[in-house]
Amino acid sequence: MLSMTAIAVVRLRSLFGVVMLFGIYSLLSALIFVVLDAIDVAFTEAAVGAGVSTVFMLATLVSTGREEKPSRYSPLLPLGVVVVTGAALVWGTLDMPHFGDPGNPVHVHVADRYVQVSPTEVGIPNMVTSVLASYRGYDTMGEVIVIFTALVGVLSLLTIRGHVTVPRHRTTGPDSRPYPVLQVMAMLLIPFILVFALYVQFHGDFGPGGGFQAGVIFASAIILYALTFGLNDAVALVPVWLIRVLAAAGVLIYGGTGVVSMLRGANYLDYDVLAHDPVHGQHYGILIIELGVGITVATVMIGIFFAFVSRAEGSR
Amino acid sequence: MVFSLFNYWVVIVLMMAGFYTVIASGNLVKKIVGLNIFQTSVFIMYISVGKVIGGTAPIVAANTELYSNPLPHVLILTAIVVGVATTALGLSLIMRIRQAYGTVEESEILDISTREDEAG
Amino acid sequence: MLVIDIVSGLLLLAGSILGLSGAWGLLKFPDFYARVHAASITDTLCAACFVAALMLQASFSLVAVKLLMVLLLLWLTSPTSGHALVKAAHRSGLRAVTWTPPADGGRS
Amino acid sequence: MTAMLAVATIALLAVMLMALIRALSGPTVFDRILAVNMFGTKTVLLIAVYGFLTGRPDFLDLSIFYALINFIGVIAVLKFVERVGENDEAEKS
Repeated sequence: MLSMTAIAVVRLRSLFGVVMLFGIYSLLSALIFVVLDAIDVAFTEAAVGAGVSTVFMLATLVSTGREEKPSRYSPLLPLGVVVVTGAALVWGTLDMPHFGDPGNPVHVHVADRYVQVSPTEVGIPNMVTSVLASYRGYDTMGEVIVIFTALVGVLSLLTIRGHVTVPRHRTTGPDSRPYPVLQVMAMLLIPFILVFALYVQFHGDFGPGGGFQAGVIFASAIILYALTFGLNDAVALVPVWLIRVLAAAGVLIYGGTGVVSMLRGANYLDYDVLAHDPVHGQHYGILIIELGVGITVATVMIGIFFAFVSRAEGSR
Repeated sequence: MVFSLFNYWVVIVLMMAGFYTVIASGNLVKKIVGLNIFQTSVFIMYISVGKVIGGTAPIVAANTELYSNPLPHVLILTAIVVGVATTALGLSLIMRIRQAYGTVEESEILDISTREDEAG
Repeated sequence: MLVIDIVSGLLLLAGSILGLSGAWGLLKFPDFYARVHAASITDTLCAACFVAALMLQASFSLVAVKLLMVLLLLWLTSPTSGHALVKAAHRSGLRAVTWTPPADGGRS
Repeated sequence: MTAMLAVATIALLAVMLMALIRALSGPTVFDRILAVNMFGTKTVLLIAVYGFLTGRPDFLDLSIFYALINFIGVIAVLKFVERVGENDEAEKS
């Protein structure tokens, strides 16, 4: 782990192909998360960092050009600032708790309760999911709304053009034949990816996974489709209005669950009352809001991807 | 004992690398990459704080007693997804900037806008 | 049990050696197409060795099925991406260097 | 057996290191993509091996997923590199 992190730092010195190296960097940090026992986080980081955000950055590069011009300012001043700040931070860490010590302050407050009680109280083995969806349901709802807002922001900045008019010569010219092998492969893989996304979505209670990861996986299937068959086909498959409606629907499912539990006489997002006994209620609640999260994340990612690519195509 | 603080130093090195990229690079896309690296360093810090030596992933399994702390995992899980959403927003702003100014270099944008101010 | 351990150990060793040789080729070969050659050919067999070794360890369970899925995916995706890569490189006008050994017999 | 798994882990790390060097130095963009691809497949294997090393092989979902993401990533990079190349040529001509 340590050596690999050091390599990740070396990577930063390269000026060209930064984005591609950023993909590697994400994979590396996801590996570090695996080593540090954070399986769910590794899942998300791999999906988001190595998959989706690399694709977004690439799409941006297409429309902005990929050469970086040398800065006119001397790099010495920022370097100095960085070194001084870093030194101050290192000095600060001398008082920090030691790595892996079970007596760390973070481990003595509510975490114990999560670890000890959640398997019986919420009744699902994956503590990350139970903390995410049940104990800290408000936080997660806030995050979902942030993501939804991001989609709104991106869509208001960049419009998705339903039918990109690709110039004729690009589609028929000898240099832009589609990759037949790739298309066959994509056709084989996409159903598998979709099934896998559903598995991750609904198996999230028992193993690593959950709405966030499943949403990204689902989106990545659509992204693969758009990459191999062209944007127009993908937009035909998942129309823009569907993205808008479903993204809002996901947030509504989440919020609606809270309202339902209020109507049944409990606090907002308290799932105990959703079924006859609390553990079942928790199960239903988590399943439903994870579904909401999954729908929102998937549609938001697809929407942002469409917006980026249609902008990139339109800029030519 | 010094070695047991190593994780923080790794985090700091990453953080400073991201910070340096943000302030020293004039290219807006590069700045976003720098921000992402900075962000990742914070993620690693949270997760490494949550690690318990001898513990295992916080999913209940037979014959394991000690688990790592699930709370940082949850915080970072959502933070990553929010991070990509904000990254996407930033990138789309960059695309608009490129459309408005024809460049994504900070210094050139400043030149153009000062020229416009003088002209207008 | 012992035999299984030995066999899977040997498979792991073989996989490691294959992977290392592929990486060595990736580093040392003179041009892009040679590197693709080194990397993608070793990739599949290396993956197969590792997965087979782990499957022997896992016995028959969901884990073994998942390993099989990993293997199938790698077998499907890795050659495909290699193919697409070479095709894209070829299209973009990258040509193999006609590498001729220098007359003095030394490495250039 | 644990020793063999550890040896395999170290070998995989070495392979990843070499791939990383190629990705950092690679003269053409395709070299980098190739290195990234190799890096990805080795990551998949490494996660599988690591799962067995720590005795919790439930996490193979993760490596299945890495294999997928790796593929999608490489395809995406290829597509966009082609487009950027076209743009560059268009600007030149």
